[in-house]
Amino acid sequence: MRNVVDTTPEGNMVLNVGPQHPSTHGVLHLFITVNGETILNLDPNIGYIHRSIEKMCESLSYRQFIYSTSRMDYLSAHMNNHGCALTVEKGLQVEVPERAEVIRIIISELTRLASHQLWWGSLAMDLGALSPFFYAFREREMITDIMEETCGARLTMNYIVPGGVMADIHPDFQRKVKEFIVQFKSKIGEYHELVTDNVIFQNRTKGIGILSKEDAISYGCTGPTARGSGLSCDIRKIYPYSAYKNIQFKEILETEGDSFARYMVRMREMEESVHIIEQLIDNIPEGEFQAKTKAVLKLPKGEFYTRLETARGELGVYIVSEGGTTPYRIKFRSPGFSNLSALNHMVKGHKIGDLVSVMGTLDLVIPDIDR
Amino acid sequence: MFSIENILNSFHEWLSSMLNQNMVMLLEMTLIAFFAITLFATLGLVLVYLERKVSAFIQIRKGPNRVGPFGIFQTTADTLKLIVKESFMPNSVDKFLYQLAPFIVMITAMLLLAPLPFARGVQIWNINIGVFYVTAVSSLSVIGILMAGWASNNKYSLLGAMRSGAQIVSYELSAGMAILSIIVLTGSLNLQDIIASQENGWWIFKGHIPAIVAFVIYIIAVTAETNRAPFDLAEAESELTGGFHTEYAGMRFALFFLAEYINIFIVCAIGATLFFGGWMPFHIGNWEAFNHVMDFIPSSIWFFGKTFFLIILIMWFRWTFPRLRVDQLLNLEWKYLLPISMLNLLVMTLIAIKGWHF
Amino acid sequence: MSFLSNYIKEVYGAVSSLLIGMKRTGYYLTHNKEVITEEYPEFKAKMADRFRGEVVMTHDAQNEHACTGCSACELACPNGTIKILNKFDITPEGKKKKAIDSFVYHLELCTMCNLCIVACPTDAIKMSQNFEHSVYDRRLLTKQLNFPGSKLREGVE
Amino acid sequence: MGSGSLIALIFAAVVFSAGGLAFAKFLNKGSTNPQKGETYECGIRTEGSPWNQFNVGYYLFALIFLIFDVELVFMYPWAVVAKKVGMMALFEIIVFIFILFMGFLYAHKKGALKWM
Amino acid sequence: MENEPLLNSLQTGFPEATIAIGSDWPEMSIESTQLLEVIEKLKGSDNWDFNYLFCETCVDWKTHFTMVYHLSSTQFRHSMVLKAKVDREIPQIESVVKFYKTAEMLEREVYDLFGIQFLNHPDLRRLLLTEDWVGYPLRKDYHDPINMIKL
Amino acid sequence: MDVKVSEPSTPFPGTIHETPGGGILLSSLDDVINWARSNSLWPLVFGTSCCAIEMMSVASAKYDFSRFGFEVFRASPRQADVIIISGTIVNKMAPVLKRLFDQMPEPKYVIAMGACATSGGPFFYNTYSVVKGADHVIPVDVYLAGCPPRPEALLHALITLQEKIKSGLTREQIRSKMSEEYGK
Repeated sequence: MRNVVDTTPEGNMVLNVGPQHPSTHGVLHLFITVNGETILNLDPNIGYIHRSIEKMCESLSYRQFIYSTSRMDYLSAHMNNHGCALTVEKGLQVEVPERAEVIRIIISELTRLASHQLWWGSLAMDLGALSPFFYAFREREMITDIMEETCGARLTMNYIVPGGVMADIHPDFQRKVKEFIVQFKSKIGEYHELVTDNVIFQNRTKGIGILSKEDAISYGCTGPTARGSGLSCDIRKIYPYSAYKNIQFKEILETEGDSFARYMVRMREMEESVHIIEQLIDNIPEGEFQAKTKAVLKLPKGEFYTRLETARGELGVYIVSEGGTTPYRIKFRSPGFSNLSALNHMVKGHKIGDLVSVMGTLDLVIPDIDR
Repeated sequence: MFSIENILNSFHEWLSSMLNQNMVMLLEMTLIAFFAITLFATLGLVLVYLERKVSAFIQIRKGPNRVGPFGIFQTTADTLKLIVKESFMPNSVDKFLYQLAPFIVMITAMLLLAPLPFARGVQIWNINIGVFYVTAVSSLSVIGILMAGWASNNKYSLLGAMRSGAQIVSYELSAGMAILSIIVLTGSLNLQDIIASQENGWWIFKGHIPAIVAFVIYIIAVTAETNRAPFDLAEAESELTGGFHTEYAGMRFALFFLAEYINIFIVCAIGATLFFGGWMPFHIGNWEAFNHVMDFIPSSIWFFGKTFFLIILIMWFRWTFPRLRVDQLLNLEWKYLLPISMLNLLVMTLIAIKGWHF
Repeated sequence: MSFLSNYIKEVYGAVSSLLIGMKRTGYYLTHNKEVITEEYPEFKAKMADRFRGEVVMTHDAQNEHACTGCSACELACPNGTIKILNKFDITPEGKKKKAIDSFVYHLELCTMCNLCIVACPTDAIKMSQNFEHSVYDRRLLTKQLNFPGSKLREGVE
Repeated sequence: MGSGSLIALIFAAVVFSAGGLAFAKFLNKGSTNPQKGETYECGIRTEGSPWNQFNVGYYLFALIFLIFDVELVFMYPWAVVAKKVGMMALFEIIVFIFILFMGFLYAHKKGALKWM
Repeated sequence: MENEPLLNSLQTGFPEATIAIGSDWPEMSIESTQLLEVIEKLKGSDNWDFNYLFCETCVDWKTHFTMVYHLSSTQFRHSMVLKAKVDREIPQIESVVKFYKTAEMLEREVYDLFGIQFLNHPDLRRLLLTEDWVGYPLRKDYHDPINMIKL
Repeated sequence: MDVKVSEPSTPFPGTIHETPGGGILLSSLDDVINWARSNSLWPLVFGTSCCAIEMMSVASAKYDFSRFGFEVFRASPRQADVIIISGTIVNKMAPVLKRLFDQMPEPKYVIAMGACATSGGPFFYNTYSVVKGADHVIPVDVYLAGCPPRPEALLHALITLQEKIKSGLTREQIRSKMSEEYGK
């Protein structure tokens, strides 16, 4: 069952980390072979939350399957829905109203912020600093409030329908988002004071879990993980979709490839997201929020693939249609899956404590990996 | 003036006048045991509650406030629950050592109470090598932890115990050096003498910068010795799930938990005694009037006040800093704390001999 | 000597970074006004209008609802949360008329995706803001949404 | 109280712990099942025993500690009299610590303080 | 490279393969036996430099399987789809692990869910399902009356 | 027009312990023990999917379940009292969950949080790997619907569990009592 490691037996032992372990953030199971504290080999064992979403979607209609994908990467539920909607719209060749596009992007960026804040809090918690978690959730709660008001739910928003969004934004939306931005900007310095500049944190992350650019490409890493290694792979920038074409923003790149670089990418990405929201929040175009679509959607025969950037990296939605009301085959290329495959490479030779920091900066969401 | 010392003395004389010496001895021993148990239980409850409240305020939340007014019975409920929870022992453990370990840890913590001067003249055993006794006995607790980790037959426990072993013994050194620098100043190992020498000011103020450096090193070292964050590698929840007490449940776990908090109290009490004058009120040189006003505050309040100040300081560390990695932890000791404390000791000796301190 | 100055610089940097962090948490420790806790059982925050807690069927004062039993919601639901059991009423004119017997709603399956509400042609069902669904027995989560004895409102087709 | 108090304290600790454990035993009914007695390892059956040879890294620190701790014990009597002896004490301890420090540097150079 | 020039250059590079523009990118269909040489050429060539395998999956067409490789280049930012037909009776195809390390996990997943044997894969085991799982669930003919409740 | 919303038909679970019924004598010691147990529920760190995030939200400052003394998350089941099953349980995970539950010392409680843990939720139909409700694996004390439930809803579930512990009734007693009410 386990990847057998060729090691001398003396002093080596096999340690199960997970499925129930505080730092795996879910039900990831890692077989690690350790000698003392040094990790000799790591073998991820996933599937503890494999919910057969791909099989299930084959029997759901194009309107319905979008909602089950929120449960995949629940921290970027909105982006998952967005990806599915984009694919369906591509097949149907529906023009999405501009207003819906902008709303989608604002919500996406808010989701990204919420996801990164949760990541920041839980990374600090994994490394032993418990208070940042609470400060992160203070700001995150503001976002979930906004979500709740406009989308109707806090986490799995189900706000997107093929052709637009389910409802228009709440009248309070813009005011609340601006309030959030003010609050966030006043607190981001605190984040750096507490964690980024902390000497212990820097020692725990600098030079740990180095992933070179070549390896990042070969392992198919995406998102902040790959951008920390200097691989430019922000889908928003290089293959712009939705309204990202018209928005000014920077792609965040760091070149060190260690845990600290990945950390910094995410921290700076948060500020960039705020920048995007600031551009859009006062310029939401008037108009419809939803395009007219038929009651029963039928995609033409063919194959449709959408790439988009979630909080974790590149999500691919691959739909094979046979012309019916349900997809023939659907495949989600999840960002966490490929990032996880690089984990063994990254932690080999490090300590058990480093495993936590590397896993924390990979920002794995296990249901996203298992689907 | 109200003084516990007088009450205790008159009580002792009253007993001696009524009973023979052996009986007095026996009775007093029972009373001490009773006192120690009460102190233990109370301190455990208060410290855990304090920790939860401190963490709550740092983390912008309210903390326990449902069970009793302001939640003060929260820890009572926890303790009761732990007592009535199944004290379960896994099959695969080394049964003897597994059961012995919590006792060792408890006995160590209890023994450390002996030389603590709780107030003017209140001390269980006025041992003339008090400081030495504390450093010697406190290193015994590592045996309990190693025993627990080994006996549990669990890899996480073993790793936790090994880490804690390497950590506690290492930090013993710099803690010892920091203590030595005060001993150089006082020239006595007796805790009462050390307190008496701070009659006209506490060492942390009188001893210039070396005393402050020694204090900082002492606080860092004892934080590590008591396995507190940021040095809680022996437990390290996010790495080792529970560390050395992973396999302990119910009452046995509660004993470890309790001993940990008592140890914090003891090291803070020693720290307060060495650097802040123990029960000695805040005196400034020869400002007679001021010193006299300060004397009106009972000495036990001074002692507990200072101790709790240090405890809150240590809790403040815990809720602020990330955890160190095991090799960084040892680096910190061997590359930074130990050389610095050696140098500090030399400077302190120079100050002491030249009489530059106040 | 550069080793020594580096060493001192390192120690100084480390200590100052730690002190900055402690200053921040110390601020929170001493400033009670930063506490943001809402005490739930006493303080119940007002739910947003769009918040989706559970599906309910609106009934008016005459115990009438607007559900025609068209099964649009049942079809729209991704995971079979809604089951509509129809019966045939005999109208006073002697005609058979379709009406709902029971509108069974499996709250334990429901994901609050709002698709049924969107699909409903007569706005018979809506999302309520109630979220306190804890029970001791799973069976209690299966609900019948139409009230006993309720009828279809006049004029709803 | 003299050293007899130590006996009282040990007694107190034992009574406290044993009493608590006995009370716990008396009060609750345990349950047994085949998996309960097994080692906990994140919910997966453990492989192999931890009771085998262990990395020497940990012990190395214990050894170095031993050396230093013995030296530290020598310093206690010195510290008590340092003030009385005067500058000679300082000179002696500088020599002492210098030798100690050389030993420390040697250990450091040899990599004994490097975590493996 | 844009899709059109990429299509043309691919056509000149692989005259025997069927290449067409799909919904997004050029799609090239090959036989499973050709896979390794085609990928070697695609990855090694300075013109194309398809060094980034961002999706690898399989589609069950009931009569045969199709392995679908989505390739792109981090240098030129162009993408393409490579499809290899796999026989249903003897589902075997060469592994591409030696070109793309990410394929190791992706191929394990495909093996797990479709039952395709990857030749020369370093470590072909079940990934998502338990070792004793019977059948390959994403195949169209998969039946599991116990676990699957049909709506 | 006065539109009336159908009230949730669930009685508040706190009402069911009016009469312990059937010869259960609550001595004062039992009362004290139940009080202690109900006020000191230490959850196991166990989160499988989306609901785990809401569980983290409950721990966060805004909802703060430390007010009830629940904040002591234990990573080891040996020290935990309650498992909050926050997320889907799949066939591969089920033995692990069972094992964790088995390894907890008595008394132990289980809260099934969210649709997946209660019944399989969105993954009830057409999936080959999902356990249709965690109570197929281990006994569940409190079920909580929602996908995912709000943090307040989890607090409500925990309060509900407290009520249950305070009443001193076992899972079976409650169930039989429920069945009586349900049958009416």
